[in-house]
Amino acid sequence: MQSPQGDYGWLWWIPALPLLGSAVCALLHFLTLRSRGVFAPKAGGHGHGGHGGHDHGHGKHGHDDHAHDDHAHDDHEHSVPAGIGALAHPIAALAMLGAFILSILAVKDLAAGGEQLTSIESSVWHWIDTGAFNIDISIVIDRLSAVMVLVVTGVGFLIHVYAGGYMKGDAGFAKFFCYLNLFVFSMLMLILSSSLLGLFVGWEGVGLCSYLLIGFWYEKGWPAEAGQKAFVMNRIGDASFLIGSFLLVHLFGTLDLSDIAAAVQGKLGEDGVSFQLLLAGLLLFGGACGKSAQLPLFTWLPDAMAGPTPVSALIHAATMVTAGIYLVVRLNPVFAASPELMLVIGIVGVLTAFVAGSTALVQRDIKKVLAYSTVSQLGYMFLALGSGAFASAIFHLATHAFFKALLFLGAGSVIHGMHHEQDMHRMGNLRKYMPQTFLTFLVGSAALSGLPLLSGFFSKDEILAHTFANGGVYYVLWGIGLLTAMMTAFYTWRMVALTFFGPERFDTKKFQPHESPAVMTIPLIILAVLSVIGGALSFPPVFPAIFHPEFLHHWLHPVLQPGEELIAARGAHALSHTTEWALLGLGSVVALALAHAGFRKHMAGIAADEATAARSPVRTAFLSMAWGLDAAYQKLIVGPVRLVALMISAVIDGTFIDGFVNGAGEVALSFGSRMRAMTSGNIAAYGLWMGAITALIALIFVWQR
Amino acid sequence: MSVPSEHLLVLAAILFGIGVAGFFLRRNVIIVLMCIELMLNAANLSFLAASRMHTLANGGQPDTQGPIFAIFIIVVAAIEAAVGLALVIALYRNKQTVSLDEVADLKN
Amino acid sequence: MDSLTLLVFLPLLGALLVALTPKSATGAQRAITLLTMLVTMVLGLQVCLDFNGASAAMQHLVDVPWFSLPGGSGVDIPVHFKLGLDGISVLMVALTALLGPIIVLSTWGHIHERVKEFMVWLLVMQTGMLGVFLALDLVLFYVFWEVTLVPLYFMLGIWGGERRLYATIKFFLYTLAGSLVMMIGVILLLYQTKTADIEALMNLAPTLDSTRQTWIFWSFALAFMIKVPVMPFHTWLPDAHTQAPTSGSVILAGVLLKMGTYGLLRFCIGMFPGPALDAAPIMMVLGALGIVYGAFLAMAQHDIKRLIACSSVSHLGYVVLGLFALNQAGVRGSVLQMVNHGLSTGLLFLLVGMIYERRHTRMLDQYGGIAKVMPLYALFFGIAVFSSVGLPGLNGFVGEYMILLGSFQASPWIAAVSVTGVIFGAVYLLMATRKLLFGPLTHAENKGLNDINWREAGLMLPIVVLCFWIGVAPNVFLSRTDASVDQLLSRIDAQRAKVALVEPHSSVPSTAATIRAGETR
Amino acid sequence: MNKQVLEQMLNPAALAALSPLFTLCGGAMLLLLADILPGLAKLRSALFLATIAVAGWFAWDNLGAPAGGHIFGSFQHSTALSNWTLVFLASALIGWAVAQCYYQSEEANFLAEHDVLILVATAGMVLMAGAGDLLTFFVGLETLSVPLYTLSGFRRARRESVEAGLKYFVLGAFAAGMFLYGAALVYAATGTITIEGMRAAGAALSSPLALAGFALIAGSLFFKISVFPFHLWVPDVYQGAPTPVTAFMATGTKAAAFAFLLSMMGSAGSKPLLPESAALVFAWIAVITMGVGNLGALVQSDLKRMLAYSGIAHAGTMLLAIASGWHDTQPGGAQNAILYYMGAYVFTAGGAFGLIAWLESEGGPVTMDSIKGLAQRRPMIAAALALFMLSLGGMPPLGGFWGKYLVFSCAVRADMIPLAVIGVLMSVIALGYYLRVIINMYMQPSAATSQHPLAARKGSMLAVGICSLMVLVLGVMPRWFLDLIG
Repeated sequence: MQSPQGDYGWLWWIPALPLLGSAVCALLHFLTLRSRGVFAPKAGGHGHGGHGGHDHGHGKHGHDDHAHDDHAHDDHEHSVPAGIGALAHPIAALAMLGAFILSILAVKDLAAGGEQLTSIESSVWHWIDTGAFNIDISIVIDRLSAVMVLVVTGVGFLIHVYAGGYMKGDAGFAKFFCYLNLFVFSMLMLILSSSLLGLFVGWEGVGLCSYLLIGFWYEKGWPAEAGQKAFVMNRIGDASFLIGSFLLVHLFGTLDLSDIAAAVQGKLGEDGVSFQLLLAGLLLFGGACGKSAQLPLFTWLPDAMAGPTPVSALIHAATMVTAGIYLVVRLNPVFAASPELMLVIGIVGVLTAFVAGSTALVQRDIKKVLAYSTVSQLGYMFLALGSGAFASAIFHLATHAFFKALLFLGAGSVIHGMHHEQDMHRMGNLRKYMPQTFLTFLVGSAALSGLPLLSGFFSKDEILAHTFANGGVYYVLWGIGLLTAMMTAFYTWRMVALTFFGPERFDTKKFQPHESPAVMTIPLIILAVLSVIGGALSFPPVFPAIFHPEFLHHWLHPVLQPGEELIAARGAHALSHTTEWALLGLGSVVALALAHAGFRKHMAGIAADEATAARSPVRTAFLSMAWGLDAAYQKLIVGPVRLVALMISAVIDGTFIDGFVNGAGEVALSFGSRMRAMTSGNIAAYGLWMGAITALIALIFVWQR
Repeated sequence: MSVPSEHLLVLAAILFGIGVAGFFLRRNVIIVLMCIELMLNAANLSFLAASRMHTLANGGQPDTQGPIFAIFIIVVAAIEAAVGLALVIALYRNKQTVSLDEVADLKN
Repeated sequence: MDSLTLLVFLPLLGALLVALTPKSATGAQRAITLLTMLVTMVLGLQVCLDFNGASAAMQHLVDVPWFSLPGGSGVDIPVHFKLGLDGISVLMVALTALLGPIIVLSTWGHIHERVKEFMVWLLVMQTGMLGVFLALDLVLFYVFWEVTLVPLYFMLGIWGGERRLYATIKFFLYTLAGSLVMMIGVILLLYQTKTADIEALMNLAPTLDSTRQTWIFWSFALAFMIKVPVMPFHTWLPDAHTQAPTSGSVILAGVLLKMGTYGLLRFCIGMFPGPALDAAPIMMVLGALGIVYGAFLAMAQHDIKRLIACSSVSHLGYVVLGLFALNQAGVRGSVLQMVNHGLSTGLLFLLVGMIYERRHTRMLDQYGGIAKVMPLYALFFGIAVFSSVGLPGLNGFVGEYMILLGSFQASPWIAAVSVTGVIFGAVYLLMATRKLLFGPLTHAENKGLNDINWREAGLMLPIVVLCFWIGVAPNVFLSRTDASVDQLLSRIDAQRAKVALVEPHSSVPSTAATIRAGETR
Repeated sequence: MNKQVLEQMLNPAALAALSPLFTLCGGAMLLLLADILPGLAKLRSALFLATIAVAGWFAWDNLGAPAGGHIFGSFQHSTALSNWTLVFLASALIGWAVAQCYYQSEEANFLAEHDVLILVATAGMVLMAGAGDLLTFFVGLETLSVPLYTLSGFRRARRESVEAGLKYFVLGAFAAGMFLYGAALVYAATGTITIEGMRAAGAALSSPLALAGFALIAGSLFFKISVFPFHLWVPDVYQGAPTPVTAFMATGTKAAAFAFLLSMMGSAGSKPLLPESAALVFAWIAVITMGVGNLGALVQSDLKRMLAYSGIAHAGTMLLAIASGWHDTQPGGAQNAILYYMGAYVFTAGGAFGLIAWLESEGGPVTMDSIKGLAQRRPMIAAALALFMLSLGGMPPLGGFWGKYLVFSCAVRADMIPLAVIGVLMSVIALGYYLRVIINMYMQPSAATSQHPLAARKGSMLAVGICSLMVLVLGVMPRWFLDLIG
């Protein structure tokens, strides 16, 4: 299925550029380490060396081992000159820029092609020949991946720029960009591959990078554990993803995404297929739950905040975590085929949104607030998917990418300025010290909390409206969604208030928070602008035509058609304009009200929090530990698994199987020593044996004749 | 007056039995050797008896295998006795005993 | 002299040369060994490159009459010295040839006394292993099969760890018990068919009466299952691995265990399609069991070497699973996975050995934060780990995916169980990685550790390259095996058809069917 | 002396068939003569070697000669016989070579007798293997046994040597008695003592008298090949007897007894003499013997004793081939299998005992402890011993393996697969102790208990060298020997 319109082989460069960048950065990192004499033979030689070797080993790092304040990464306090490693930043950023420009070109071509040009595709790479069928990979840009690729490369580029400032002086400066670029490469593979398995390559790749980046400051221990947790929990999803893919192979005999999407409609007729499709969809959704941090697998995302903030912004807010949504939209007919599945997705989504939102209410760590907020927003997107509003999901995905990236970067700038202080209770009144950060952060919060006319407002309300439109059970979902919207507004502005208003709750004599350098603030500003105008991607249908209402929806139509047809076949539901307006109004009122409430309550300082904690400690605790899910997993899953492992290795393996094996030997030995008695050395006894047996033989002979 | 060969065979069997029993029961090497001699002679007797039996069976034409075998046995018995007694002497030199029960240092 | 004969006996020649050197001349011994291994490698890879994957026929045939055994009623069973290469053995031979020099280089670090003996055994081992994979005469195969026991026995027993004697005896007797039962099977098979030629047997064995086939099948299967090892015959492996010197472990994981899976494919499946079909469910269950069981076993380990050993049990479970899925995806995947496991686990053992040479402990809790002092080491270790975790883009994934796909086509439920191995694999390997590389550098001894030197990096590099190569372009390797595998499977399909004729209701998923499904796209 | 007898004696075929036998006897007499004639004593070794060589050459020459009876059928010539003769000669040669410089002090004065006895015993073996009737066999048996009794007690100053001799003698004599009475009964029942005669006897064969006789004969043969429970004397005697004698005894005697057992079983084609029911009895005895031998060896610390037990196990293995003779579809399968097995065993066990004899010069018996670290002290010796152990364990590509393979294929052909499986599993146990020897030599720190340095011994070195070589050749080039066997 080569694309008819000329050869787009150069599309490979979009992912390839970041890959190259990452390779170069790796080399730079190696050179940096060399220059720091990490590879020089150490005094101790074969491991018996003490501190001497150690200090020589890696220069200023000597202090790591006793700098264990969880919120301080000392590389900043005594930053080492990155040396040649400093080149990593421009290189990585340039690679991203290149990818971004290429994607723009590609999308331009695609747009120029109009409706009939569904996709442009690069040359095919025959990856695996399974005998039964070939697994080919090619880079495809259709209208869906166009949106994704722009978001990924665009936002990614900004974050790369920003990271240059944030990671300045970190010992692993070059390594960081190596990973970051590698991540972008994987992400691009994920969204650009033509085959489900190619997608899976990216899927796992981003998992790896997330693992590496979360554990970037592994010396502290807990980031490494967080990374491990993230990877393992994702793997749970991946396992189900794999089975799902097998089912698809079984059904369609191919893994080519577009082929599958096209084939669904036809297949539905055959008996048993619909159930298998449901199963496949469910399993794939399981994978999505892992990657996109949905119930019951979301607990890794908050821990993932152990990674550097740009990582949280790029991976754990803007791009990777949206992979699940992308997957569902990409295979929309598979999911749309069964209403039950859609409902499941919706329920999971909204519940996640609610749980995470409620948890965000009481967090003290600014990044944790954003993390739970992210989970909650992802929940929204799944709610959208569940209610069949694939376009809205993508819409929210895009806007969320803007403002959540913005918020994370802002928070990062705050943390940077506060010398790695993340506890909001030790902040306050920062607007005085870092105005640009403050302003941009304000914009981001407004968008997140869905204040009217900002991007978040439109995307969120579109989702709620579609949910409402489905009617039936979906009214309940809508209700919970609204509730979540309220909470969102509340915690967002609580965060703003605690961080930027009220008295300074830190020792101003010890240090003065400082505004971040331009390299960090400029991306903030750009993202702020995007989060304001992002709504333009898809104004509500009730808007006058000059605004191109539901632009995104029309843009995505070719991709979404199969799924939407299936849904429409079950009876379409449209909202009357009045309802539309009513919902919009309700949305804005609620958002404003709770934003105000949250802000007023906390602008005085932490008194309110303390009061709440005092009033209902249990609830606070319950919420702050995310409804105790993590603890429950520890108790109900991790513990038992460990126990079983011990049992198996000690009892079954050690006692039974090996017992049998060794037992055989011992039995042989004991028999041997018993038989010593037989050779008593006594001649008569020997003779007796001989005579007796001879007689016996004689008897048998005579008997048997 | 003629003893049926079968009776001779039975007698030989009894002799053999006595010899074997003696071999198991007696402890003195010399006597044990004598018991073995007894076994050999039982064999001799049955050879001769059998030869006689067969001779009669095929009408008086002599069957010499039995007697020849017997003669060989007698010769060999003599050799064995010589070697055996030599060994007994060697034993007595070493251990001042001729009891087989003492000859059990090598065991297990 | 034809290439295969040379290939097989070159190492032996080297062994003789080494044996002639004076005991003290360790330098010379190492040099000779390395040289021999290098030449062997070049030769072996050459042969494998010349191999034409498009044909299922045996290639580079060597066939010399050796002697003949009494075959009953006066018939003689001619035994030949017959070597040949086909799609099933080609990758194994390449792997063996490649690992040779790497192993020799690795001994620089940990074999310091009685070097001469070790080098001799190393070379003898190489001959034995190559022989096993190349032999095309059942008796010859059996001889090589048994020969491989002895060198490893010595390597374990002389240069092994503290409990080496227990480990080495266990390894030897355990495997020997299996192979002796196989010997009876061999005798019976030869007696029934009056030939020892494997190619001939491929056609004759299926004509025997089915119960006898079943018995012979199991007598072979037992030996191979012990070698693989398939749970519950695996307990010798962790002990052997833990006690063996690094190079021993690499040989064991890299090649020796593959002899088991190779045997299962070449003999159990290749010669006895009927019994293989009957046994497939059992074997698949055992494979799946092994995957999960091995993973749990690994989770409970504190000794990193033991942990990796247990992981081998798990990974080889995949191979067995795929083989007895008896369809293209599964078997091809398994053939590839044999190589993958050899590479990634071999690499892991090399890495563990290197750290052990520096710290003289295998206990995970003695480490932590190593990545900071040994960044390159950490890099290699990471690659090894993720290659055996089965990360796409690295070799492990391709094999695993194909195997799981195949087993899913054969039995969705077993596949569903096996997939959990993907999770558990990540659990124990990442746990080990974290404890070893990450976290604070708490132990003073670890702060002085030197990063890997050029030799170490150099000997690991080829493996790493291959890991990526197979991960990105597996077809280069798969294509060489296709023809032979398909031929094997066509026999299985024929058998399926026969079964289907006997009992029309039996709906065995045929690989042919899946092929058609594939073509419809 | 009538004419017919003369031509029976002197016809060329008979002379050719008997030539090895005559050579051995003649050689023995010359040796005795040389010993008493002053100045000729130093020719001893040369004479011995010459005798063996000539006998060997005759035997080799006879390989092709047509099978058949001579001297009224009392001596049966066959290719197998020539092979057996070669085996006996090899065993004698090894025993003799090992004995060189073995004996110290006063024993050394009687070395001439020692060599004579070996030659005579060898002659006895040939006679046993070639015996066409019970009488000839009996004469051969005694010609073998009497020298062996003497040799076992050769070191008459040493208590254990004498005890060994006496034990062997008393029980041997008892076995001989059993044989003779058995022969008598068979004769009484069938009226003949020749094997062809008995085959012809037909119904008489299954008369209780004959059956009882056969049982007694079988018993006495079991005593010589030492299978359960006729093996009990073996460990004691092997341990007590001078090691070179053990080397000779352990290999040659067994071979001779097996040879006759086989000819009673009947060569290619003809049906066995013993009743059908013997098949199962023998098979079970064989399996039990393997078990007893291997398990017994497992717990021994004295190497000689361990090898004695292992020898018992090997006898059991070979008996399995005999037991399968009734249903073996391969004519002469058992014959060939056992010949090959024995051939390999002579060199393996002979070599092993030879090494032990050599090691004894370090002082004291050779035990599992005394050989610790031998690989460091004496690499070559350790290597050779390891080789023999692996061959005894039946590891390819060594002689022992093919022997094992052939024997078990007899069992398989005779449809005794379960027994075969039990058998091979028994040989797993066997590896248990063979490996222990290797472990102690290679994988244990040196015990350094040796009082004296190891004496340099050309004879032993030669013997061990030849044995190692043969073990390898038998393993790698089985064809050469299989072709010999025919």
